[in-house]
Amino acid sequence: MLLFLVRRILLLIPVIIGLTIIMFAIARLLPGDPVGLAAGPNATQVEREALAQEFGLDRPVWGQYATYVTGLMQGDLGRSLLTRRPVAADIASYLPATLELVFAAMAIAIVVGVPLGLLTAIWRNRWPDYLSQVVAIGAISMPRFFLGLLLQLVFAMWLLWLPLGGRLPIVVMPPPFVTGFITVDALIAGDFSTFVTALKHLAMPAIALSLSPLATIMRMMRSSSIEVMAQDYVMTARALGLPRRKILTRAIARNAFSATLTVIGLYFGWLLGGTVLVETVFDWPGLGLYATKAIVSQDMMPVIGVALVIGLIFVMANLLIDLAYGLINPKVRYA
Amino acid sequence: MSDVADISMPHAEAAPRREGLARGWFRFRQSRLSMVGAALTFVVLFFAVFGMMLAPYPEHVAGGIETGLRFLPPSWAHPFGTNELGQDVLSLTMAGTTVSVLAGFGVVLIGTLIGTVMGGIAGFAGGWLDEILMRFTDLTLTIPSLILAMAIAAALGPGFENMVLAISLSWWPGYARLVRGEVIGAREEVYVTAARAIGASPTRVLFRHILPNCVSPIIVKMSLDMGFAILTVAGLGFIGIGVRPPTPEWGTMLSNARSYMPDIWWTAMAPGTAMFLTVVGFNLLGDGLRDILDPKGRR
Amino acid sequence: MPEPVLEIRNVSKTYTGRRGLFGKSDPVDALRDVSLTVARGESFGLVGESGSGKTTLTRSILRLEQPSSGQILFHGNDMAALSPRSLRRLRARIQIVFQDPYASLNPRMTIEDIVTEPMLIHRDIVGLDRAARRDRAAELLSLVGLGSQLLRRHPHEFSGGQRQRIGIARALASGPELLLLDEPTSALDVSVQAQVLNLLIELQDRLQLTYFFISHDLAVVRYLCTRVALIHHGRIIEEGETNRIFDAPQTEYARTLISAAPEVRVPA
Amino acid sequence: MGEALLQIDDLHLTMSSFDGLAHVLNGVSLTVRRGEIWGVVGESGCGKSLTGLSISRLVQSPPARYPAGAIRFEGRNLMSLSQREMQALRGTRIGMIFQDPTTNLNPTLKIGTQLIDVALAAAHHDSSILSGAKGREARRAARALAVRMLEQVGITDAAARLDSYPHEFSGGMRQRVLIAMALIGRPDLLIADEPTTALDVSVQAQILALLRGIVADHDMGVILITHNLGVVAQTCSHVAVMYAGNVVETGPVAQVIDRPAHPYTRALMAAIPTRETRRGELQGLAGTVPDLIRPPPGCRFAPRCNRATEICRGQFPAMTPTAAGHSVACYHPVIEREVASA
Repeated sequence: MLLFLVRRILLLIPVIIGLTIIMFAIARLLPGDPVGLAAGPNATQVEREALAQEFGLDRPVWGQYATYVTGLMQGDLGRSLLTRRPVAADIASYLPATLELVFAAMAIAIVVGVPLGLLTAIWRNRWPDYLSQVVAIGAISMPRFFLGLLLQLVFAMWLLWLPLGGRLPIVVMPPPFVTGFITVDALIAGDFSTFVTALKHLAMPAIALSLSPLATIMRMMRSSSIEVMAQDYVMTARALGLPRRKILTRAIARNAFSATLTVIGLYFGWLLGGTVLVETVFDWPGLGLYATKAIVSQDMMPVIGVALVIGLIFVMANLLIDLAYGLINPKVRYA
Repeated sequence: MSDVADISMPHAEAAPRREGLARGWFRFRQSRLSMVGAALTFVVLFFAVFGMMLAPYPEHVAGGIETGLRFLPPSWAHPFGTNELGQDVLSLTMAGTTVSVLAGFGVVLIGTLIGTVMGGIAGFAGGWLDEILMRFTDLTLTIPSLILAMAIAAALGPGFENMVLAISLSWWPGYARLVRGEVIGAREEVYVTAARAIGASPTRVLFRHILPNCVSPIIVKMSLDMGFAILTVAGLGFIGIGVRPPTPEWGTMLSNARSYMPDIWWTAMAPGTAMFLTVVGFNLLGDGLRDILDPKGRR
Repeated sequence: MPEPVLEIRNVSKTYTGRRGLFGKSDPVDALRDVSLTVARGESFGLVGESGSGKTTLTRSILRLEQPSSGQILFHGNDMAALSPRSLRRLRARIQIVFQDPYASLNPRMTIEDIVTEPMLIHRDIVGLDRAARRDRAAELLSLVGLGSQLLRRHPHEFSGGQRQRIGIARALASGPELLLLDEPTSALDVSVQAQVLNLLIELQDRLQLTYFFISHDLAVVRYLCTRVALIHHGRIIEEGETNRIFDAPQTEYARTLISAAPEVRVPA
Repeated sequence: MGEALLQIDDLHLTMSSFDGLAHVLNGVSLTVRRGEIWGVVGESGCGKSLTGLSISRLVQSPPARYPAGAIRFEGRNLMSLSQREMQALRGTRIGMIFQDPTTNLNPTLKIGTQLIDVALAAAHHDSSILSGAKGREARRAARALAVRMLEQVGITDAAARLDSYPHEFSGGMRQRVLIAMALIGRPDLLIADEPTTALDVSVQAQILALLRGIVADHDMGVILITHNLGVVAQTCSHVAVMYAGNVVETGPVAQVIDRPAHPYTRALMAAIPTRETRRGELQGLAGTVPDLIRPPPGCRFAPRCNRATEICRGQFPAMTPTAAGHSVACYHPVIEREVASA
C-alpha cells in the first residue's frame, strides 16, 4: 500500500516534465507576439527588446525551458508579462476560489446525482425515470454560460434574491485566511453573516457548474445499477429471500458506486479546467478567469502555471479515487 | 442460468436471430426520444446548410448595421428582437448554425482521425509503443482541455480553421483511449486468433478483422461528442477567442448580449436556445445510436 | 509406426510474472517438459481439465506463442527455426477449429469471406483466382453439410452447430494435413455434438487428415481418438492407446478422472 | 410415498419478443416428493431453467406471462402469492443454486457476510433457524451457523474462511459456499440449475456426491436441472426429459434410462458416445429444435421423429403411464422389446 503510494507519487515527476514541455511548446513554438501585446501598441522597438530581455524571451527556447525547470524546482513558476507579478503568488491567491467553487459543485452533483441515479434505476421504465432521463439530457446539453446568464437574469436581476457575481461584496471584509474558502473561513471565524453572504454568492455559480456532472453521475449510477441488478449474484440473493432493501444496499449500491467513482474522478479534473466559462459569467476571481485574461494577451507563464497546477490536482484526485476504489473492491490490490 | 440467456433467442438452433438494419431501425423508432433527437438534428443540419439563405434579413448576416433599429424588443418583424447594432437576432442565429455545425464536425472528425490512429497503433502494437503513445495521451488528458484549446487558439490567432484545429488538438485523447480499448478487446477475440492462425499478416488482421469491429462505438462517441464540440466552439466565442465578427456565431452573440443585461435580455435568448436545442438533438441521437449499435457501452 | 507429423520435444512454457502498477504476479509454469508425437493419419487426443495447459500447448503449436524451451517439429522441421516466409507457408498445413462457434467467426464478414480468406492468404500455395476460390468455398460448404447458397450470409444468421461447420470449412480451405481441434463440440448440445463428431470422422476418412483433438470430455475423446495423453498442471501424466488408458489406467490421476466422469449405459 | 412437496400442473409460459410471442413452456407437469432427486434434462432452449425459475417466481414479467397452470408447494398455489409472500418462501422453504459459481457470489462482500445475510433474512421468517435469537445475539448465532454450514459442505478451517472474499476461492469451493448459502435457511425444496456445468469433471463428482449426502440427511426434495444425462444417471432418483417446452417423459431414473420410451429420450441417449460406440456409429439427431414462436402443431418433436405419423401432427399427446411411475407423452412409444433389439 505504502509502496503503491510512493510509486504513484514518483510517477508525478514525468507528468510534470511532460506537462511543462507541451505547454512550453505551445507557448513558444506557435506564432504569436506576447511581447508586443504586453508592451502596448505605442512601444518602441527598444522598449520591446528591453521587455523581451527582462523576461528572457530573447533567448533560445531550450534555454528558457531550462531556466523554467530550474525555477520550478524552487517553487518558482515564472513571472507574468502582464501583471509583472510572480505566477506562483497569483495562483496561490486565485486557486482557493476555484477549488471552493469546484468542491461545492461536486458536492451538489454527488449528493443529488448518486441517490437519484439509484432511484431511477429502481423506477426503471416508469414515468419518474423517463422524466429524469429527459431532464438529465437537458442538463448535460445546457451550455453552462447560457445557464449562468439565465440564472443571473432570474435570481439576481428580476427576483433580486442572489448577488450577480463575485465572492463577496466589496464592502464586506473577508474573514481571516485559513483555508482560502470564504464560506469555511467565515465559519471558523464564527462570522455567521459573512458565511451566509458568501454562500449566496457561491450558490449560482456552483449550481451552474454542477448541472452537467450531476446529470452524468446520475446517468452513470443508473446504468451501472441496472447492470449490477442483472448480475447473477443479485439473482442468487433474490432466490435466497434477501429483502429488497438489503439487496439494494449490499449488492447494488456498493458495486454500482465503484463504477461511478471513476467518473467522479474524471469529472473533478474536468471541472477544474471547466470553471473558465462560469467564472467569466459570474466574475468569480478564480484560476479560470486568471488564465483567460492571460491567454487573451498571450501571456504564457500564467497559462503554463495554471495548466501545471490543475494537471497535478487532477492526477492527485485520480490517485485518491484509485485508493477509494481499492477500498470498495477487494480484488484490486496494492503490492 | 443457461436458459436465461436463451430467453432472448428461445429457438437458438432453429431460426438464428435476425439482427439486421430493419431490427435496429425498429428499435430506434421504438424510442420516442431518439426520434426527437433525429428530428432536431435534421432541423439543425437543415439550418446549417440553408440558414444563411433563409434568414429574413440577409443584409444583417453579411454585417449590415442599422443603428436606428437598436435594441428593439421581440415583435412580428423581429421575433427575437434586435441587438446593439440593430441587427435581427433571429437572422444571426439562423446563420450562426453553419459555423457551429461545421466547427463541430471539423473538431470531431479531426479528433477521431488523430485519436483512431494513435489508439489503433497503441492497442495493436502493444509493448513500448503502446506505453509511449498512451503516456502522451494521458498527459494531454491531464491538461484541462478548455484551457489547452484556448491557449492554442490564442497562439494561432483568430480564425475559423485555427479554432477548429485548437479544439481538435485537445479533443483526440478521448478517442485514442476508446479506440485503444476497443482494439485490445478485439485483439483477444477468437476470430482474430483464427485469422492469425491462418497466417494473416498484421495489416490484414488490423484492417480486416479488428478495426471494422471497433466502428460502432466510435460512431456513437462521435455523435455524442458533436454536441459538446459545438458547446466548446461557442465557449471560445463567448470568451472572445474564435471566429471574428461579422461572421455570426452563437457564443460571440451571447457574449455581446451579456453586456446589455438585464434590460436588453432578449438578445441572449435565441442563440442560447439554439445552442441548447442543437446539443440536445445530437445527444438524443447519440443515445439512440448507442442503444442499437453498441448496447454494451450504455453509460 | 507411420511417419510422425508433429513432434513436441521437451516443451516448457513459463509465464514470467508481470510487473504492473499494482505489483508483481508470480511466474506460472503452464507447460512442463511436454513431449508428444502425433503420427500421420491418426487422431490424437489431449485430455485435461481447466488450467491444465491444453490451450498453451495449442497456441504454441500454432506459434501464436513461443515455448520457453524445447522444440516443436512439423515433419521433422523445427518450427522456431523457420523463416517468416516458410512459417507462413506452414500455416496452410496446420489449421485449427475453435471451441466457441459464436466467437470464432468475424461477425462483420460474410461466410464467403470467412471461408475464402485462407485461400486468399495462401494464394501462392493454393493457386486459385477469385472465381475459383468462390467455387471451392461452395464445395467446402457442401462438404461440411451446408448449402452453398449460404455464402452471402453473415455468421449471426446461423446456429451454433452450423457455425461450427463453417469453422471446419474455413480450417479445411487451405488444404491442411493437421487439424487442431480445440474442444470443437463442448459448446454444443449433445445431438448437435454427435453430428459434428460424425462429420469429423467422415472428413478424416475422406481427406486423410491428422487430428490433434483437445477436450475435457473423456467420452468424446474415447469415441474419436486412437491415442490419448492426459495433461495435468502442465505435465503429461499418462499417454497411450485409448483402450489401454480407459481399461487399465496406470496413474492415480487417470483413475480418478475416468471414474469421476458420469456415464450413461445405453440400453443394450 | 408421502405427500407431494411440489406439484406443477400444466404450466404454460409465454415470452414476448421482437419476433413475436414465444410459447416457451407448453403445459409442464411435475410432482416432487421429499427424498426425491428429480433430474430435469433437455437441450438448450427446452425450458428447463425457466421451469426452475418459475417455481421461485423469479422470471421477469413482462416479458414473461403465465396464461395457464399452477405450481403448488405443499398445497399452496405459488402463482397466487404476492411478491412479499413469495419472498418469505425463498431461502427458507425453497433454495436455489445456479450454474456459474464465479458470478453468483457478490465479489465485494466477504463470504461470511453473504452467508450471514441469508441466515438473518431466513430467521426473519422462521426464527427457529437461529433458535429465536434476537439483535446482536442473532448476528452471533448466524455467524456460528455459517461456520457449521461451511463445515457441512466440506470447507476446512471454516471459521477463518468466513473473512475471505469470493475471489480467494477456487470454482469448486465457491460452489460449495453457494450450496451452504442455499441450505442455511433449511429449505424443503432445492432447485439446482446446472450446478456442475462450469466445473471440472473431478470437482463435479465431488459436488454431486455432496448434494446426494445433503438430501439424504435433510429429507428434502431436489430438482437438478442439467443437460447431462450422465449427471442424472449418477445423481438422481427420478428424471423428467424436456423438449421444446414440454415434459415428454418422466419416471424413476433406472426405468427411464434402461427403457426409454420416448423417441427423443432415445435419440438423446444415442447421441452420447459410450465405451461400446464404434467409430462413426454415433447417432446424431437430424433437424433442429422448433421455432417456439411458430411451433409445429401436435407433438413438437414430430418433425424430427422417425416414428411420427399423421396423428402426431394433429394434437399433442397426453402423458400416459407405461409402467409404475413411468409416463411418456407419445403416440408411438418405444416398447421394451424393441429397445432390447435396438
